[in-house]
Amino acid sequence: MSLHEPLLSIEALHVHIRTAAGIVQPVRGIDLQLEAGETLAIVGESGCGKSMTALAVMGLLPVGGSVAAGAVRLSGYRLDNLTESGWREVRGRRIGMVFQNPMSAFNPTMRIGEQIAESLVHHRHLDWDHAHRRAVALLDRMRIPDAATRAQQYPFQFSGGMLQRAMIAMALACGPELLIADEPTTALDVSVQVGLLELLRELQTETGLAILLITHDLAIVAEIAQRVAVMYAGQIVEQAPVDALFAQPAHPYTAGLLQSLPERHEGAGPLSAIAGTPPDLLQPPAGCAFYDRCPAALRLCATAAVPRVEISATQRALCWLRHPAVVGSGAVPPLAEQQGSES
Amino acid sequence: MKSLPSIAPALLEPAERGALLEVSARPPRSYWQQVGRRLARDARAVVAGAVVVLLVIATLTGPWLWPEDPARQLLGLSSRGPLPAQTALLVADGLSDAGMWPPQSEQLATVAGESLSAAMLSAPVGLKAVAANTEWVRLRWQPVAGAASYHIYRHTRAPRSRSDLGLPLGIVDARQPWYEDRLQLSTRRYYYSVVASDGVDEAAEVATLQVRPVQAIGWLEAQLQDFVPADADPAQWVDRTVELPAHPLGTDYLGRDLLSRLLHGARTSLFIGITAPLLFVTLGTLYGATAGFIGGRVDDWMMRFADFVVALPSLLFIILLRIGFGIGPGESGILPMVVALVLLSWPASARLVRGQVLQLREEPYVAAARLAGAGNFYIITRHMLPNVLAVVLVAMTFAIPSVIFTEAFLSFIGMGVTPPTPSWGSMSNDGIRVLFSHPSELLWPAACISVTVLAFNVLGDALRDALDMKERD
Amino acid sequence: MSEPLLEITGLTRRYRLPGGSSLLAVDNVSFTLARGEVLGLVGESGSGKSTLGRMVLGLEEKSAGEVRFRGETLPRRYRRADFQRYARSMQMVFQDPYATLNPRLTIGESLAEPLRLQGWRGDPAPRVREWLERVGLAASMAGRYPHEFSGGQRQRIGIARALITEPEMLVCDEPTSALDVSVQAQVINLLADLRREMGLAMLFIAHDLAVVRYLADRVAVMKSGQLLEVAPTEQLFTAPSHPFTRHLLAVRPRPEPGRRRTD
Amino acid sequence: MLACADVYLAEPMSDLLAALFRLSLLLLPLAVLADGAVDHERQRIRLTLSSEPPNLNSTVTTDQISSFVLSHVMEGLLTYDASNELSPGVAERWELRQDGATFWLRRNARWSDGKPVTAHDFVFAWRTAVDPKTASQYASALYPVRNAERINRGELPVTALGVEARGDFRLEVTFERPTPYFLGLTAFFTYYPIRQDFYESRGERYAADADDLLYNGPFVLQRWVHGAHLRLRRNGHYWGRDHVGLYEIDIPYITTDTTAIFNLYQAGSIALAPLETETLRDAVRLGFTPKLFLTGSIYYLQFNLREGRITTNRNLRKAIQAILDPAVLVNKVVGLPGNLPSDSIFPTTVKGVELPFRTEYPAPRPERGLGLARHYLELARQELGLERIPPLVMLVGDGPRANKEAEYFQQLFARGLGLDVRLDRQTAKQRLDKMSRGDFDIVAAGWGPDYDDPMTFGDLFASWNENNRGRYRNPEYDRWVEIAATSPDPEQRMRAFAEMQRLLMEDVPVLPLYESGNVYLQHPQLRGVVRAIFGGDPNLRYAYVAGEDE
Amino acid sequence: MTGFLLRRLLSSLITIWFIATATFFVMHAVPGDPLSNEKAVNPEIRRHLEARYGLDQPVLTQYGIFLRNMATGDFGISFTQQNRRVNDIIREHFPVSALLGVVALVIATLGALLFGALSAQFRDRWPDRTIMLSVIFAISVPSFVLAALAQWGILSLNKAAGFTVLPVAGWGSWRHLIVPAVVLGLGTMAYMTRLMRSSMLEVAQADYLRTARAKGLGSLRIFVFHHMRNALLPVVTVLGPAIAAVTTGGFVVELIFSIPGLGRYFVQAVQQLDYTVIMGTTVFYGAFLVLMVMLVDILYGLIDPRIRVGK
Repeated sequence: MSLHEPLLSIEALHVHIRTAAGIVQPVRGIDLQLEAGETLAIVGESGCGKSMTALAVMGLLPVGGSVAAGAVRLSGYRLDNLTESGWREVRGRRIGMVFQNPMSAFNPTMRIGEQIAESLVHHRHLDWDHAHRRAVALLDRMRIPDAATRAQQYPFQFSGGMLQRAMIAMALACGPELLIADEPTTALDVSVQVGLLELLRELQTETGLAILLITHDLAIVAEIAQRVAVMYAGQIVEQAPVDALFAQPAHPYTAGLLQSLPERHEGAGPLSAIAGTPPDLLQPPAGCAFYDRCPAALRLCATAAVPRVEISATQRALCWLRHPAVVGSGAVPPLAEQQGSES
Repeated sequence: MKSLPSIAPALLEPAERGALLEVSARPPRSYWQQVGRRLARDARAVVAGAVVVLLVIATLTGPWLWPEDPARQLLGLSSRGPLPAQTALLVADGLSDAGMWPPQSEQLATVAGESLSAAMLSAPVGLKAVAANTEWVRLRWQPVAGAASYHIYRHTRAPRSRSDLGLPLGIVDARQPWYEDRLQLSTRRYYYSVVASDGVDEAAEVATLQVRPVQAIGWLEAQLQDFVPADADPAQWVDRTVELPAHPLGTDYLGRDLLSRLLHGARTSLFIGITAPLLFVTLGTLYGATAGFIGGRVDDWMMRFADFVVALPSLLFIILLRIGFGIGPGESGILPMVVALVLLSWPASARLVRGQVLQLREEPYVAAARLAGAGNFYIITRHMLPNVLAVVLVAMTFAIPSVIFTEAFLSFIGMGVTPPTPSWGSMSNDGIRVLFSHPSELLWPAACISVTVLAFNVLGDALRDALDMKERD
Repeated sequence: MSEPLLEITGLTRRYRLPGGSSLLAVDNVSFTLARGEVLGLVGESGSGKSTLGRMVLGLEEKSAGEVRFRGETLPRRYRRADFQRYARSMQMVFQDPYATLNPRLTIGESLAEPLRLQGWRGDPAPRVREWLERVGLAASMAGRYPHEFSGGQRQRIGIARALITEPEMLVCDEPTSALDVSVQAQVINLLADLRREMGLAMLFIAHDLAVVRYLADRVAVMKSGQLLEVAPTEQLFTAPSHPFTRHLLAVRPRPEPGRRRTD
Repeated sequence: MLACADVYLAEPMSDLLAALFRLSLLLLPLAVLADGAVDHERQRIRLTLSSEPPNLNSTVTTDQISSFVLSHVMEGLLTYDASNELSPGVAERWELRQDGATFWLRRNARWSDGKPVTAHDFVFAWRTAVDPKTASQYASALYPVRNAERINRGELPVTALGVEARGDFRLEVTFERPTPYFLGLTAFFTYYPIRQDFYESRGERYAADADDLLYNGPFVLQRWVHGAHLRLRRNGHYWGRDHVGLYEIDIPYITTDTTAIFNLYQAGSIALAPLETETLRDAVRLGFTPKLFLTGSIYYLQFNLREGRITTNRNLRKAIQAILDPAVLVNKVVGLPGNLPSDSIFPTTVKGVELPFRTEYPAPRPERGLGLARHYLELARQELGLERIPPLVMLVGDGPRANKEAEYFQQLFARGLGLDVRLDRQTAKQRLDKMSRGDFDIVAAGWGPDYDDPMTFGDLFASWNENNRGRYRNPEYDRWVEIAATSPDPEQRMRAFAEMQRLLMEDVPVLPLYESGNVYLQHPQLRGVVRAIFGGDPNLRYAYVAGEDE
Repeated sequence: MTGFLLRRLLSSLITIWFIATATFFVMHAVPGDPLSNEKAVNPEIRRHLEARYGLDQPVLTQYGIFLRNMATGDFGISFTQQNRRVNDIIREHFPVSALLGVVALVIATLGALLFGALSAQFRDRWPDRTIMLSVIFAISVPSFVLAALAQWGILSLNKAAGFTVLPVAGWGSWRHLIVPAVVLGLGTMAYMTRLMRSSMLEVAQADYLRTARAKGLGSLRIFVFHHMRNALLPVVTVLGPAIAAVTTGGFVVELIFSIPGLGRYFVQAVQQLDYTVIMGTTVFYGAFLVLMVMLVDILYGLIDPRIRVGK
């Protein structure tokens, strides 16, 4: 083990949520590392556990939710067993977070400027006046025109794109090392999305900020991420640098996702969809969670615990089909042939 | 790196599967079945529901289960606690007593003499009870020389001092050294005191007698209550005993059975409590649905009118309307109260339903039904009513306790149902005045009101939760 | 080309706002739709594309302009008879799969509803079963309630309901925008298949350009209630004429990491 | 001791600001709570009233509360002494004749502003009272004075009233007809003096507030906070001020709730507390010794004898008479000692020639019994030719006691006679309205005496009396009333009343029930309270607070 | 904002007119004669009495006069207290009711905020269960029972203490006020506590609360500025009805504690068929409530910037 500590490291994280129906396991043993200045995207469809992962990192799991096993470390510093006051030192100050729906993520009865300033007052112990000026400067930095006036306004007076910029300003107010962005662009119009992504990228190059991006949109991933982790049913089924993932997906689910994108469709034939629905995380399947929907599944996949396979130094997949023992047996064709002709 | 595990070739076969979508064997449940199931799983709902069902059953069958007439007055048993069935001595009363009382003057020893001042008067000698039953206690004593009158007192415990003789029953003339007490007697122990007086002040000396009357029933009352035939001859019947019925919760101030009155009062209270909400929620629903469905200017005007009605100070107006309608002779006052309640209470449900309808109008499935050619009637009955019904049901469950309260409140301030119609509110009104001496007269009806209100409130809560059709279950 | 199935001229929708001002949600829009053609209608949120779709179907009053369907001018404001008259020919698939179905009705009842309302004689059950299977669901699920289905499945049911009376034209209002990618593909494929099988004309409203590009024959671009441009799909994507269209095409993120902008 | 109550509610609130100002005062714990039913040092007592005095204008007021207050702050020509006998008031001496009376006023009688009370003040007050423009509902109290009734009907000018001031201190009264009980009337509030200049200066507001009234009685109204608080203080200008025991009568509580009143007494906050059946029990249990007092009012059931009413049948009325035992009603239903079952419309408190009227002429007792009642009912049914007696409407008030009695009657008549009695329970005004319109079969009513003569009850059933709500019309009865009204001979008058008593028992236009009594608690240190049938009750003119050990 | 205020004011005036009209006509439909008395009076006197109260006019004329007088704030003379104007009665007694009501409302609101917040904070734990249980009992006991029990409680307390801790009844100092106000406010408090609790729980689910926590703010700041402040909004909307409940629901409390409030006067007036007092009180209460609802609306606007600033 090297002495180098990644900025964020998630080890064998399990999250449980107690509900009336039983214990739901939205996150089932994931491992992730994020270096300073890096952008890592977690992609997956709704309900795959990506948001829960983000919330677990922030210590903001909903009522009934808990980290059942594993560890979350920030620069080697263990987070998952922090007390509430310990968390307060981390949240906002060392990790900032941007949420999906900017309209509901702002307190409707408080001025934008105050909402940004309050975290400066709290963490940096600035007086309100000073904090306010900083808030205006931050808004200005986020390219919000007429920032001083805007700071005096309420969330409902902002457009969605503006709000999301203000949210970023709020998240970055105290200069955190890590920004967690949970579906930051989903609620926005296409033309606004890109501007926002550009802004993030810019901030990252300026400050060396690390970004953990949670999204379901592969286009966004392609725009901004350096590395990608694909989540399915609470597990990371594939992890790879963005180019490698788009070029050579190692997991059938990743492949299926990519193929179902109309953008990547060529010719006149139907889109290739993934049939079926994800499993119920109240009772996660014993074997591969994707077994039911996997077009190439083997009998083995149904029951045997799925191994993590290192495809390359930077790419890993959670799949029997890539396991040397299976590949060696000749039961499945090599990767490239499954991928079709995409290059 | 570990060595590769070997895998059985059979496991490397492609998986074979059936249909992707499995069909569960579970038979479909209708929406209301599901609501019922959720309610049944909710402990509070079950308890509250049971209470409501019990109440309704008690209301409907009570008069058969406990057939005692709520109007029947046994004046000899007024304001008593729980009583078992008992026997009562049949005694003569003012209408039938022949020559037994008052004592004839020749039977009395007369004491002549100068009238004396109070300080010099002695205590009456020979104070005795000629007879003691709950119809009358008859006292006699030897005349006190020089007295102008006698003061008679009655206490419910042994007097502690000269100034603690209890209730002054009356003053009798010196020529009348006897007294008959008929004032609301019960079978408890009484302490009678007789003091001589010079006409202004009382003597210092007192004669006190402890008496415990036996339960009795007067001749007229026995005749009225059919304990004896109407044409019976007192001479043959007097001094026999008759059976008095049991009163499990005791009696009220006119000796009426509290349990029976509670059961009949439940009818009144629940009738108003259920009818009025039923009517005004229905009216409000129709009104609100119409306004919401038509929309536009009509909606504006209709809702403005509803706002007017909401703005009326409702309690004051219910009282106003209640006297405005007046209550004719012999009427219970239930109808005017229901009408007043309906006239003033409908806007709340109208607003609620209108909101729902406006929201439902925008639902895609309603648009889809329209596109399929559905008319207003179809959309209302098929898509709106069932959805509106849920909120209406909840609104109604919550309206019931509030109406029961209003009824009780109005009856309490004397603007409610008119006696002798029993209602929990009017019973509370009667009971509150004897709170300290006879608390059960207030506590029973008040407890009935509270339990009913509680049950409907809890039920409303549970119903609201159960009807909240989310992705659970 | 023969007479278009749908012909829209100068269609306008004006909303009165409190305070006397008014908002032009749809501003003087004209276009045509041929039989069997799919017209993609794209634009950002609030551009008036949904309002337009609803006006075509009569769900929304027309403030001005004309909609001609099979040469017949549709009434400005629909009455029940109008719906019954045109419902068989025009149907709609809605955006939100969660609100599309009445939660109190089984999907069998929801599917039978249009049949019943249009005087379908006989037992609707076989046809309901047929259509359930046709959209890829088990016929035995007719007795279930909407909340027992996933979003994609509900959208299929919504499609089945729209098509069960075999209309000539379908208005799809962002039918996939609430769905996950893998499910979106299923629904798009289904629509494409059905279109082919039934010769459906479609007004396909979406903000997702890729989906429109896949499905549509022609694309119309809307902005602030105005129709900026209508062009055959490939032409629009390769050689957009309106600056806004160009901008839209340029800025949209694409799932191609290699193409990442570097500015 | 400074009472917090003094600080608060000093004047009627004028606006929101004042209210807020008071709020701030209220929320400050300024002073210890003023407490104590009696105060020997300051000769102060605290009382409660059931409502605030509705009207302190003596010419128009009608009610007992106002009468109580007025009797303490005003004084008529005559007044009552400590043994309830008529005694000199403003008039020092007087002369009563067949055709009138002369009153010589004392020269030291003063208004509370120090000016003397003169004969003109009486003339003005009486003229005002009979003036139809005043619309006094008690103007009839002055009818014995010549021309009063005709003036009141608008037929003569007020100056025609048979009262005249001969100088400042002599008042001449001319009668309409001989009025032997006239002296008693002069103690009645309608006869109280009013000073013209003051009355006119106040206009509509006369008697609306404490300083809108001029006083000539033993007390003045020092503070009047409407609905909340009255305070009476000894009148420094009163001629007999040296013999007024109390310095202050403080009435800080106004409530009808008998339980609350009893609680106040228990808490030692008030010196007098009326008791009801319910509170009586607690009072005895707690060791208080209640006192009894006969109010001189009579309660009865009155039958409607207007044409077409089924109650015109005498046998039906006799049936009801035969089944209704007033003793049972009083003992079992009313349940308050001190109420006397009565077979006569004349209460025991009414004076006869020498002894009480009822002692001189005991009330004949009707025969009673269930069998007899049913016999009468049978006769009635035959006379009326009815298979069943149709439902009878019984008009009753809406108070708790009225309810209780009504429910008793209803059950009694139903069980005993099979009569269907429909209770018509009405609030005060509606009940009165129905009574005067004759919209009832039976009405439960009561009557209190206006003056100290049996006539106040006797003429109630005269055919011409508007207050004869049942419209009983019997020439024989009318004749006896006429005799009693005009005869100068007390013996003859009393015999006439005895005849009336007999006729009422035989004809049963009215069924006397009981003479009402008061049961009340009185603080042991409070002495000299006179309970009075006339002239305002209780009379505190002679009351004082004894020391704790006296 | 001024446009909003003007519109609001106008609609309030129309509402008051409606209340006045409804009151007038209902009142005139009431059977009975307000002028009847224990002693019968002669026709001449009756004529003068009728003239004094304007009862000799046709109903519509009376209505016109009534409206005109009302516009100048004059409700006429009381029937039972002939030398008092209804205005005086209202002016003297309403402040008492209002004070009682205000204190009750303040107690209710503060209590509701405290208990509602506590209950939500300790959701499903014993403080929550205790509070919710008390709430449900508080809304299930009729006010008159509560008032009677409270009075009995004071009596026992005083007996136990040996001196007057609190007065049994009456009016005059803050000590007279405290128990009646609590009794009066209890039902409202219970209702608002429930509302506050559910509102707090709803806000607890809100995204912006998560945002606030994600900023690492202190829990007090989150609670006060993000949680409480937003949870208050729905509670403020029920203040209008709560004021109505408290000010007009005071009859029983005023009766039992012998408080000279307007509510008690109203009941008396109804029993005495005092036309002018009934109409005056009803219209006054109605107008007062309309005004209160308007104030609450404005207050809501002040708290909620979406309304204050205007969309």
